[in-house]
Amino acid sequence: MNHIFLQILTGLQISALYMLIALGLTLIFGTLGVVNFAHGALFMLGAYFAVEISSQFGFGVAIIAVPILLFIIGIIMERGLIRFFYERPHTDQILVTFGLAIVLGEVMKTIYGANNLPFDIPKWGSGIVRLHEYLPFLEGFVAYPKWRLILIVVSFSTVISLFTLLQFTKFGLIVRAGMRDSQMLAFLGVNITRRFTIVFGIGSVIAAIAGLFGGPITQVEPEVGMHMLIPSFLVVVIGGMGSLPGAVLASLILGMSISFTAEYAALQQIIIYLIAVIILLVRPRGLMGKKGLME
Amino acid sequence: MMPNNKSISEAMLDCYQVSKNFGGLQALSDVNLRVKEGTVHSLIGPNGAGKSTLLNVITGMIVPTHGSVVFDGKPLGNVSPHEINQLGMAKVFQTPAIFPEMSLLQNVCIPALAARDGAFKLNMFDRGEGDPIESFAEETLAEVGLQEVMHSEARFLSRGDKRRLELAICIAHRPKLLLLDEPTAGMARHETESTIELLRKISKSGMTMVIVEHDMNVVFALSDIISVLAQGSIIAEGNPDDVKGNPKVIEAYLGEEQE
Amino acid sequence: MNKSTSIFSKYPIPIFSLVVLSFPFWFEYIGGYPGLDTKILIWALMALGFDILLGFTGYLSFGHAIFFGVSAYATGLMLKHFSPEIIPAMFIAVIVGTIMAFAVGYLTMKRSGIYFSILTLAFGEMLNSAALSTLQDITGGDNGLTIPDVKPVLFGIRMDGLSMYFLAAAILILGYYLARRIATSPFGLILKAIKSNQERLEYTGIDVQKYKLGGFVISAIYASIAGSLMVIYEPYVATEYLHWSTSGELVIMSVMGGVGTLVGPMIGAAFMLYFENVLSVPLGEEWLLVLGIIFMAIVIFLPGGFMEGLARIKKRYFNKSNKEEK
Amino acid sequence: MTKKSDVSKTVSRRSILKAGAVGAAAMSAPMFYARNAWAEKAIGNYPISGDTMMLGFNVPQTGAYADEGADELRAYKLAVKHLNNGGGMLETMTPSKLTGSGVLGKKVDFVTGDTQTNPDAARTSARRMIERDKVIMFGGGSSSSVAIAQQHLAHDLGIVFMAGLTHSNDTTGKDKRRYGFRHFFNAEMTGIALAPIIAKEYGKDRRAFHLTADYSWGHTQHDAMKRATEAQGWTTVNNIMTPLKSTDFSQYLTAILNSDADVVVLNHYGKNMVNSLSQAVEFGMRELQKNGKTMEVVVPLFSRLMAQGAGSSKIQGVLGTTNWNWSLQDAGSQAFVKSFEAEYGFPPSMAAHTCYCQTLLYANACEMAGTFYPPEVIKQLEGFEFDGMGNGKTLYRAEDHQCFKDILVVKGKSPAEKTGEFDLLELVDTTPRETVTYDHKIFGGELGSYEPS
Repeated sequence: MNHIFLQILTGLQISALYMLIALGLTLIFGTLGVVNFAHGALFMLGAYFAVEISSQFGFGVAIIAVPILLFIIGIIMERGLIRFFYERPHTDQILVTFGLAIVLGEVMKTIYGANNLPFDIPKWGSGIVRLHEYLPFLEGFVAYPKWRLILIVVSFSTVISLFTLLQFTKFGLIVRAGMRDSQMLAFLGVNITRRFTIVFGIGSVIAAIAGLFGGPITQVEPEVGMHMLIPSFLVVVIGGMGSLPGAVLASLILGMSISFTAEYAALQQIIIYLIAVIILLVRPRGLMGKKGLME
Repeated sequence: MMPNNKSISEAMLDCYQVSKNFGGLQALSDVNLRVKEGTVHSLIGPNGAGKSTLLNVITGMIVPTHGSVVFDGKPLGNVSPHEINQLGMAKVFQTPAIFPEMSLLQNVCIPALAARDGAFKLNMFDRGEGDPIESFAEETLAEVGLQEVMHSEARFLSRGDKRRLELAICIAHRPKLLLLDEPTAGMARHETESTIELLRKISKSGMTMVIVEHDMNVVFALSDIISVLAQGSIIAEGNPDDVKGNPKVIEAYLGEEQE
Repeated sequence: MNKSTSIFSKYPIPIFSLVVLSFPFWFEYIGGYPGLDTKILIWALMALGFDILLGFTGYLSFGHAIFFGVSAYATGLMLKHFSPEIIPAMFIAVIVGTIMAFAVGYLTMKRSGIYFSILTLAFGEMLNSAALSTLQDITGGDNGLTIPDVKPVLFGIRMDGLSMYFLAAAILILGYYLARRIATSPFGLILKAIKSNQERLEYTGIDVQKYKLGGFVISAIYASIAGSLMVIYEPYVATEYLHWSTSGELVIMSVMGGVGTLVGPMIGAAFMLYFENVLSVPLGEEWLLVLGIIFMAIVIFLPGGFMEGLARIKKRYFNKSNKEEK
Repeated sequence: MTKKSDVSKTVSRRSILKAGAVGAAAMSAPMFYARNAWAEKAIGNYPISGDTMMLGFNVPQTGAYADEGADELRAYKLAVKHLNNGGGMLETMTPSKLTGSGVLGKKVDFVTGDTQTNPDAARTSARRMIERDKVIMFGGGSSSSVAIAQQHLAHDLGIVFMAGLTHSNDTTGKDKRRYGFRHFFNAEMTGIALAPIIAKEYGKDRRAFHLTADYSWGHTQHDAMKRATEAQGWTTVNNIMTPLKSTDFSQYLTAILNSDADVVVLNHYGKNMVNSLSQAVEFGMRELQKNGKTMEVVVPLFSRLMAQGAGSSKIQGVLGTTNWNWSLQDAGSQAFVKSFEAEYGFPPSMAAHTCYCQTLLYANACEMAGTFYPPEVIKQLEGFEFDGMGNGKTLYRAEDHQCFKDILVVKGKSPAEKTGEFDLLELVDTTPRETVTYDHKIFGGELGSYEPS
């Protein structure tokens, strides 16, 4: 019982971080039709800012400041670079954002060095939670790091907030309509461009949240963005490009499979790729992908 | 139950009790369509009558819920597009489907190659230039009147010329049956007229055609037989004059207008 | 391609051969060195083959390293355990690479766009993991497959230095000649049509799936030969040969040079290796940053890569002179 | 370079150039070379033409180990400075024939390259140094796969390779080469040195769970630790191979929590180690009670840069081994640290130390041989015993080119104990050289010939 419970918890926690990064990636893709390989770099920037700000002013300030900073950076990125690529092939989008990811990583390396920056978890989040005290079905002593539990909560709250925003607000209505047919909306006189810029900003904010809460776990170093990008991108593709529920589902599948294969090294190393291959061969557009996108 | 052999030999295309259900929506119900060899057969009907669905069933894009399609004596079913094409059926799409980045000549060479070499041939070291297929393609382009611009890229053509090019792509196979999905949609008047001329010329060469069209001028100018579809069923069929006076047809169209 | 009447388009093969064969004799004057020239040719060969896939059919593979790497391992194992004679090693390597290409191509070519890219990436990463971990008794794991004291020979002639260079050059020139033949063949025409409008092609009576697989396998054979040459040039196999970054580098080279032009990706390969190994030295730690910026600039301003740049220069200067002539 | 030699280089390239250079050298310096019969044969970039001796420093400048690479480069530059002008360990090293005014009358110069921590890239970069820049020796690197790839190339081309940071047994074990030398210690020595001390600290009745980075170094480290701790009476509960690129180790740590192990051995290095250690601490593995004992974490290979990355709150009290630390008080270490600090303003890392020593050792071997002729230089290094470079009396074993010296067992300092940014490790014990010396035959491998074929 303990065993399975802990594996599930770990699976949840692994998927929580993938989910956060994949969510931004798929949101931006679904609305703007842009494959943003620099999304991992946004996560990395978020983590660096989080370290820097929380060491100066405390984690509380960082929670407010980092998303705002990343929102601004996201908007600059969209206005300054990405928007010129809406009409270009996806290959070009992938390549230019990949180039940007390299550049951002190298800039951070030049400033902070290639070594990790220690990211100490704030006092209120450190330590372990004695789960057996709360959950009677667990036998004996079962503990889990508090921070990881916080990450799970933060991640799922972000997912719920995003869904709420898209499902129940006028902004969300327009964005969703834009996801389906942006030309029509532009025809109807809706300023979809400005809203799309904001969507890019929101995607960046989610990356900031991932950086804030994931940074202490993945460590803060220039290559962390690239490391996180590939599994997150797999999540997006397995879930179906542009599908938010698909991304959530796919990250849960990947997280659980990573957790449950931990003791089988040969399988563990390829599990996420194996799942990707199987799912894509059975379902051509991932779990919830739409026809015609990215084909 | 299959149609008897006699009717197969007469018909180029035989749709037998074709039904298609899209998640509860009955797009086609028990459609019987028989296209005789050498005729121009038009499909008309109000919007949503199921014309495009029927066309897609014929080309194998959509698998019917019930019924069968027999083309040139061979039943179609679970056949991929290129196989249908190799059997001798070509389709002109509603929006011009061409190879935009390639020259007109190359556009037409491809179907000509498919007709000559089959669906696949590992001819990767054959000389492309000077291949007799090029002069054949040139002739085909001449038939549609695009010979002069054959070296320019297809994407620079006007919409009407793109259609002509697509027509050239389709007839380069010398197909037994040519399907046309609204061949004059979005065309200016003079373009429409020249297209009618062109199609008439092609049909005279003995090619069987199925045309889905809105423009009644085109339909009446070209058709030997017209079938009228409404709400997934064929409600009338006959030569142009028969159809013109058929009260059911008038009702079907008026019914649409009242909505 | 373009209708310009430059000398190159008149005599492509002789001029290409001339450049390739004279390369080692002037390369040193621009900071190059023996060994790098051979490596450039090997990568150029792979980039050339990659262009048959990406440039013609438009399929972006992130798993092309599979064929390079698998063939490199096959060659390495043959040289180590069978014979330093390269003919059997290359033969087996290309066979293994081709079989691999049929298997991977058959599964991945059913999907298109990003789904294809991800599938190829996934296969590549699985093989890389296998080489690093499960199969490390055969592959040598991350230490690489070391082949001590084996000197590859061709009919008894030792393959190193200039002899190796000319072996690679001969294969590259032949490869370029064949690639041009493919480009102008009916087969090449249909591959290009796949990129242009796959749906139309299907409704034109072409078995697109087979042509795609054909293009994929041809492209993979180029990569296999390149992988095999790499190990003959340096009897050592790094697991990086199978890593997705090798595929990624290939994509970057192709885009920098100009996708679909055959010559472009080869120029891209030369530029990448030259930059990475020669220009990077004075730049020190920042070389990757500079390369990233150059790469971005090319994607933004020159979507057709160096070849587009050349075409623009040509247009600016030669059109002027054409006018004067008229 | 003269115009004539440029032309010959262009036309004939390597082989003929070598022959030409031999002829030119023989004419210009007949006295010197005539003394040595072996000098007639050209190997690699020997004989050196001109009056500079070129060294190649191939270090990671990009990628995960770029900081270590940068520190290695600093040390190399310092070593070149000292070889040309005196200072540093030149004053403490014994025996030494180094003069502090170049080597064998030639000025020492260097070129640099980027290994990218990628064996293939490292070899291409090394080739540039060898073929174009004509280095007589090259060195550096921060991982074993890169070192092994380079020493095979070195052996093929006849250039001596003085490895930088590489800890895998393979480097001087199954993949040893005649032209490759390692000053750094290895996984086997770590096991022998560390096991008795952790057994003393934590008790002989311990159950260990290993997490091992799934690459050659990890495997040798795991193997060595397992053997050494089991010899002390420990039980090995399980071992999980973790992918090299892992950043999150929670799934493995969960497996440890689920087991009955009470010690975690992290056979990780670099960012793997920073991540796994931080996360193990986060999972409470230093406070949990298992089998009636407090759980402990052991990190076999410790480095100050890694400790810095993890932060002292994570490393406090954690035991491990290290090749060298700047806080050592012997004269050699002090001389090195002082000159390094004077130059750069902060103390050197162990990677810097090993690279510095390697350069001096090579230069000294040339002086002792009286020639740059590689086989003679190699013979001088083989079996060379020296002192005054930190770690006490050290032997370059002839059979496998591995240095044997005292091994430092260290413990992470707590935030309260440390006196500065770089003061992270506390010396717990020193395991004498005799104890860590093992039989070279256990790993197999062949050094190969003195003259490359």
